[in-house]
Amino acid sequence: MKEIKDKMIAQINAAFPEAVNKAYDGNRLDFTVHKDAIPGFLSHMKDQLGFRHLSHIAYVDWIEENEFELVYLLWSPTDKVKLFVHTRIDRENPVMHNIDMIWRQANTYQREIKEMLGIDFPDMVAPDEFILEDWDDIPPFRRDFDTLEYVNRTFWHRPGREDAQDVRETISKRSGEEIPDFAKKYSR
Amino acid sequence: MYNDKNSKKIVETIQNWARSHSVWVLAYGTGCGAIEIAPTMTSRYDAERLGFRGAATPRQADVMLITGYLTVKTVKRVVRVYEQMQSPKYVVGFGSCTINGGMYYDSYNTINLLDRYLPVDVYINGCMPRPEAVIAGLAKLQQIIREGKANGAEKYLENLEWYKENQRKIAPNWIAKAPDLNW
Amino acid sequence: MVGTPVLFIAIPLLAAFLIPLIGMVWKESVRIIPGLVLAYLLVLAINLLSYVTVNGPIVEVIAGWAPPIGINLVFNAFSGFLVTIMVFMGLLVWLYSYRFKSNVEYEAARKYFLLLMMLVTGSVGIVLTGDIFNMFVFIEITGISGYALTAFYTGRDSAEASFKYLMMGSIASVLLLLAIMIIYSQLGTLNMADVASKMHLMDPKLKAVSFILFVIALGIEAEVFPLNGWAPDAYAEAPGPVGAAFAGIVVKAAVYALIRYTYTIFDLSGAFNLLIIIGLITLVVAEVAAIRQEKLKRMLAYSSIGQMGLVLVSFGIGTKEGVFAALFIMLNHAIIKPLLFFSGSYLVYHSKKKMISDVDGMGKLAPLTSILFTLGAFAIVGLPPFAGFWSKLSFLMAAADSNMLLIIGLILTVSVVELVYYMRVVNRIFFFKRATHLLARRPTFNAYVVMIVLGLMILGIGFYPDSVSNYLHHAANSLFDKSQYIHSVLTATIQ
Amino acid sequence: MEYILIKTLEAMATFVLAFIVGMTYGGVVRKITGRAHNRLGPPWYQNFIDAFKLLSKTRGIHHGAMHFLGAAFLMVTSVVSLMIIPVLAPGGDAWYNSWFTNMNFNGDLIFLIYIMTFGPLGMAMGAGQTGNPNSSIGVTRGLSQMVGFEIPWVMALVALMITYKTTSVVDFMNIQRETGTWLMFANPFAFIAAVLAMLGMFRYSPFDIVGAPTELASGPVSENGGKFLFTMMSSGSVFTFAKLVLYVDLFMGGANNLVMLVVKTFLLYMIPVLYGIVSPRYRTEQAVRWFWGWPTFIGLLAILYAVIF
Amino acid sequence: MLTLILLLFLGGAIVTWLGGKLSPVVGDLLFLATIIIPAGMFFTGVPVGEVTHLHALGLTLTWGLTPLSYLFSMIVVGLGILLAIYAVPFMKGKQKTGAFYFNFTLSVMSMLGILASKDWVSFFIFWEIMTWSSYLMVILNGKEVQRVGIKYFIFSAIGAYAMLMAMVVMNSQLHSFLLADTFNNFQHLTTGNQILIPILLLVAFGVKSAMMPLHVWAPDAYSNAPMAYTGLFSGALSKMGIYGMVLVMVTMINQLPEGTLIRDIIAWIGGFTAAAATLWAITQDDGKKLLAWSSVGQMGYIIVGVAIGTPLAMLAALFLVVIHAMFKGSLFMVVGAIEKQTGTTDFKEVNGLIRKMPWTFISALISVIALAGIPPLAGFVSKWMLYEALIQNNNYILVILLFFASTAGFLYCYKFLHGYFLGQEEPEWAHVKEAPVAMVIPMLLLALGTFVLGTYPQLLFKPIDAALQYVGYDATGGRLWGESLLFSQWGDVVTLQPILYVVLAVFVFFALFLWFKGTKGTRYVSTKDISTSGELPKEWENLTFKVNFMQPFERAIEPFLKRQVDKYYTAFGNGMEALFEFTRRIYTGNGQTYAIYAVLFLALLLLFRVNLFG
Repeated sequence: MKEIKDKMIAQINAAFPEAVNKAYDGNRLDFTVHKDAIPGFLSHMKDQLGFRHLSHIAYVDWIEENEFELVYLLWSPTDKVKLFVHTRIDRENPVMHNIDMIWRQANTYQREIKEMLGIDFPDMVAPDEFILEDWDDIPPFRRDFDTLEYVNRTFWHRPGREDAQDVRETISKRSGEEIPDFAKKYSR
Repeated sequence: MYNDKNSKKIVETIQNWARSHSVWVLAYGTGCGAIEIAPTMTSRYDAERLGFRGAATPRQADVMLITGYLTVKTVKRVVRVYEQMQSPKYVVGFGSCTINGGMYYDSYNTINLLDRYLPVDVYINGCMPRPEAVIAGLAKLQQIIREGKANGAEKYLENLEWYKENQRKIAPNWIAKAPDLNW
Repeated sequence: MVGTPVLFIAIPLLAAFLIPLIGMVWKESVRIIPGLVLAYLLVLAINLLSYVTVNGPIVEVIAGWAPPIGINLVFNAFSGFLVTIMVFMGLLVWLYSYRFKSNVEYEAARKYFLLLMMLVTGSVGIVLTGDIFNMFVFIEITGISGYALTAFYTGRDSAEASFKYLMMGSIASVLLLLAIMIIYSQLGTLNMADVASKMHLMDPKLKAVSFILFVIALGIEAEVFPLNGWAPDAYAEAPGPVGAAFAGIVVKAAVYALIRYTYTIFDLSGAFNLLIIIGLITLVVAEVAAIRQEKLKRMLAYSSIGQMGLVLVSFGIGTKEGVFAALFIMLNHAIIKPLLFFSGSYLVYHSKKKMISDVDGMGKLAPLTSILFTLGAFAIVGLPPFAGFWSKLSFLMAAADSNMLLIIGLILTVSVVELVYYMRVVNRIFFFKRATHLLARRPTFNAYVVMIVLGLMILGIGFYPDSVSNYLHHAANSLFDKSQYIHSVLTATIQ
Repeated sequence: MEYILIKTLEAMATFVLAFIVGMTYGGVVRKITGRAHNRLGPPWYQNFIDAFKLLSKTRGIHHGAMHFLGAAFLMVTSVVSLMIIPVLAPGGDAWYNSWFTNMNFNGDLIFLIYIMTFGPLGMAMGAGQTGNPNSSIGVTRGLSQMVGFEIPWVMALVALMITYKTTSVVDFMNIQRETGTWLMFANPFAFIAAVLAMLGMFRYSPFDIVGAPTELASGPVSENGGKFLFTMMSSGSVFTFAKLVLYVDLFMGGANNLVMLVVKTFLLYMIPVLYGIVSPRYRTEQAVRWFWGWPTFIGLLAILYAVIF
Repeated sequence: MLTLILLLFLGGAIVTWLGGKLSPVVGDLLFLATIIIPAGMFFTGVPVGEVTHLHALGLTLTWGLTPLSYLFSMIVVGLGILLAIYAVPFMKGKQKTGAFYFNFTLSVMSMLGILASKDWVSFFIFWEIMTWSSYLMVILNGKEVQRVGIKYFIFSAIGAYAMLMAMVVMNSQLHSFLLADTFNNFQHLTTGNQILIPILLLVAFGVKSAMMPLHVWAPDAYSNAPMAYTGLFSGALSKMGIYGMVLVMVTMINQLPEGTLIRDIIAWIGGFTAAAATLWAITQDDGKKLLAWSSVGQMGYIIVGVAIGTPLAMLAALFLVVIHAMFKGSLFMVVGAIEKQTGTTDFKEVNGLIRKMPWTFISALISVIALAGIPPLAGFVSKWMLYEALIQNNNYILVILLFFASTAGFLYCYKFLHGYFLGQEEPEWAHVKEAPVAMVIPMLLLALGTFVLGTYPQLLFKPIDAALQYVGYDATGGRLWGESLLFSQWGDVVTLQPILYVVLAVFVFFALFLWFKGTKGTRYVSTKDISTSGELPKEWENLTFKVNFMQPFERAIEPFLKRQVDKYYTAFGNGMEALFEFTRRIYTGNGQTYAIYAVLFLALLLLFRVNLFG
């Protein structure tokens, strides 16, 4: 496994010198790529290195760094190696390259990301609404979205549930953890 | 004689009796509670002996079972199906999610109070209610039908504006786009 | 009587010589004189024909020597009928081509009309003459003017076609001379009636050989398979009216000669079978070849050959009904085929290659021409109520009377093929989108007149076949009355 | 006039009888199915309650005129078939016998075969106008299956016709009465073929491809509720009874009184019902081909038997 | 009088054509006048039995009506008038109106001519006029001209030439072209010809009536012709084949010792035609094609009836001839109206027209019920008689085949109605309006005709009986049919009137019950409001079930569908073309080769001189 991984890292570094590798154990490879290089990088991975399968596109809201992160999870059925491709997107201008022509299933993930995080994928097939119908607030998976406030505003509570507490304070008290300030501000 | 109050009342009584003993269920599997319907209807608990029977489409059904939490996306479908059913029609809410939101009370996309959107005749508490509880709830429904108190459909019609407003609150565009189902 | 048969040869020949002379003085006369001549001949022919149907054949002795020594012309119901058709066709061809090359050059027109007159002269001579060698001469006249007309468009293709025609024609001449030699050496006479009366004296072997030579020599002119290789090229390369003239005039004459030899002169028992066999092969091969053609005129040419095959089969039946049917087919062919040639050449007028596909969508651009072409196509495949049907019916009746069921079946099968290729063209004319940007050429007034006259004749014969059947019956009878032919010729005196 | 009036009344009596018996059979079948599933099952009169409940629905919808006419067409088939088939044998001894032998127009079999398809086609029109794709799919499946089972069914009938030189049900019943032999014994192959065809005719499993609740949402009736469903339900009951009576008349000598009628029809009805309880569902083409297999072969045997003997 | 009528048609055709050039309205009016005036004269002025003689080419053409041809001419003229009325609005705004009117008129004329012909020559002449005028109709729209048109013409020509051959052979032996003479003196023919001639004639008539191996032209030709003509094409023109077949069957085959065998073969061919065409109709996705195949199938029933030839079978067949003309004419008009109003006839494109074109739907519904043979409409009468006749004539397996065809016929009946009228009402077709009155009334009239004849078939049985008596059957009135009664020799009886009354009573009762029970609570909802598990279909989503409509059934009959007669013909045609191409290469274009041919031919003739000339 080690040899395969080394060989692959060498190949990837040769093809994409700017891609940053991060070492992991097991069958995991990890690269960070600039967002503009993503389509070329992924199609290279698919066509040349045998990562034929896109498992998922994970997404993270790094609100502190004012960035979104997308992680493309690739799988090579022949070499049994998984490849994590990280990329960062500016939070103020969330536009990402569309890759649904490389993997058709990417379309589903991108629609979800578009709805939940508000990242736009130009030229995507069927950019319709997906899970959230008639959503007119900010995308709900952004960390600056206040769920409880939204619920209070939109739905009703049955009388008798006012005692619902924020459990994090209890937990933090019990385990002695500090709650960061930004977390208090943005998210519960 | 036909318009006579007493004879009307007699007819009404017989009709309610028939309605209560022939309840066709539209088991709309909105949430996890749908798993409890299978044992309820089949050999173990056998709701058919009480006159309950599955109906394939809303046109034929009398009662709609809301089996668990409703997301905003689902509630639109539920309302549409409810409006396609033919009066007299009843709604049974399963589990705490339909009562007060249950464990999803603070989720941004599940509703908390079902009766703001649809008239609910019987609630069955529990998370999830066991088939015994379901049978008990259905028996209660039979009872109120027999007593003529299961008038959810009329309530819905009378307070249509209120219901519609609540529905529009969570799905502003959809209600506007829907064809003329509302009556 | 308003004239004598000799006028049929003398007047056009004279006109042919006079055309260049008068043309020096008055250029338009080149176009007018042939018309006048042919019109006169037509009137004459009709008069004589109605005379002979009543009074029996006219035998004209020429140059003062009585038969069997001298040359004689025989105008009986059979030959007279053919002469009438041919002259009529000549007149139509003239009318159609009256404006031929009118605004281009005078020289070409002069040549054209001169050669046309020669062609008519030769063909009419073949039919009228009562002398074998004289017939040879007329065949040569026809042939030479035919070669020249084929090569009229002085291009490579025309020259090639003309050369093929010339080559085959030469073979025909050689064989014909050979046959004449054999007959003369055996019987010492070349008068047809005389030869016919003395035929039993001839050595059977030589008789057969000379007949075969005649068949092949005349078969080349009559476009019999496999001697007709020249014909499609000549039809395709010659000017439009010339193709019509070949189909309507020359071939008729050659077939007449073949029939005259078969029926009157030789008394060979197998001759009829031979006619049927070569007729059938010609018919089948020609129709089959026609269906695969891509050029319109070639297709029409092969169709023409096929019709001649049918005529030969019909003559080969050997009964009066058969001859009647054959004559009827010839008559119809003489009417319909020129119509097809005329209208067809207008349909592909502007096209370089004259392909069938060039007629696509012509029905909208040139409706009248297209309808006339369609009329001709319907008629020639024998769809009622048009002219072709009656000839086909009478042929089939004749064949059935002789119990030739297989031949009927074969011919009807071939008719299906014929129908297919004509219908393909008709479909293209009316129901296809115009693929090229070529415009339709509007026919000249004369051409319209000719085509409409032909179309009306098709309809007329179709709706009222009795209008011609009387002449046909007389003609058929006269062909069968061999003894009367011999008697009338041999007893003819100088008038 | 009086005659017609009496006839009409008798016809109504027949209809009521058919309705009651058919509905009861429906309930009993549900009960039997429930017992076979190791359940209690609904009471035997459950179908009556269901029908009455459907009738007392206060609101309903329709998709157009054909929606009404479709249900009416369906009822025409049931009622006219019932009118044509003699419910009780003409020679019976019970006092009410004359009520149920009426209006049979000699019960011509070819006429029956055709009038029996009238309703399904009309119903199909109604189903089509609802615009529900499930309805149309169900209809095409039903028609396909009809083409399937019609072959052995007609073969069985033709076998009977050529033996006894008649196409009239009444004649068949008379023949059976005179000879004393039921036709199911006289031509067993015909009976077997007819019974196999009957499996498809009653649309129990494995031939319940029309309704197919799990995939087609009850098929043609999916847009019908209330009075429409009531009409279809009662029509189905009457039609079931009519078909059973036809089988009894043809193969089991008819019935002389109501008790015999009920016994015979019930026994016959149990064949498709019991077979259906233990069967899964065929796909349409499997069903059609099944009918063109052994049942058709047995039908051929029946015809051969009829021709030879 | 007949001559005058035919001449009026002919002249009218030309005048209409020319008049249409002046102005469309003049053309329309002239067309109507051309059809209606001679048709009226035909009904009023031509008694059965009147004979006209004409002479041509030494042959006597004899024209006159017989009771049999009077029956068929009723179809021609009746359908002709109705279709003419229908055609005027149908052709409005279309191209080639003049050609349409011309060929339509000529078709009607030629069919009347065929029926009026008492001798083979005029029979053949009119037959061919009918062929080419219908051919020009088939290719009128310019679609698939070479494939469909040529196919039609080849088959027509094969049929026509078979007839031509038969008639000249008969003439050569019997010295008469008169139909009556050839039939009466049939025994005087030689034995070989006694077999040959009926077979040739059966081929000729089989082509026109689309008998099984000769049917391949029919579906394409029917569906390719303008719909205003196809009704005539399928309803009347193909019946000319049946007319001829009746004559041949009754007069010639009956006199043959092998007649029974030939009859059985033809009956089986008819049965296969019915079954196979029905199965093919089921697979079609275009209404025109579906009806075309259905027509072929119905002709199969008729052929079976004619071939069986018992009085009952003949009654059934001739009844079906008339009925088929009525309901199929109406159905083709329906398709034409839909094509006119929507621009397409594809089931997969158009749907939900029932509320937009209610009258069209009603006529389609009635006609389809008649087509399916369901009582109390007229289709049932013929079906009943046909089955009774078959069973009583010991054709047991054949009757099963026909039952199968008839039952499978329900599938395409439903497919037709569902395809156009039922299903989702799409906004795409919201603009569609009911067809013009002049188009609706003819189709409604025809449909109602089937309704009336279903209960009062004696209206039609009387002329049929006269026709049958003319060709030599005993009178059947009272024996096989009565006032609203059908009998068979076994004593089976169907009384039609009580059935109608019961059906109507039950139907009206329950329709009213459904209508008045809870009227206030019942409201109309659009077809968009269906139980779709709560999902609201998008605007562009069409929920109608149209694609692979009969797929389960098609899967069941898959082995059959793999075999197409058409394929074999195409292979044969391609082989012939290759052979022709090979033959054509004899003409090499090289002068030397031609010279060699001449020399070789000379050598050959000299070689076989002795064989030729002895």
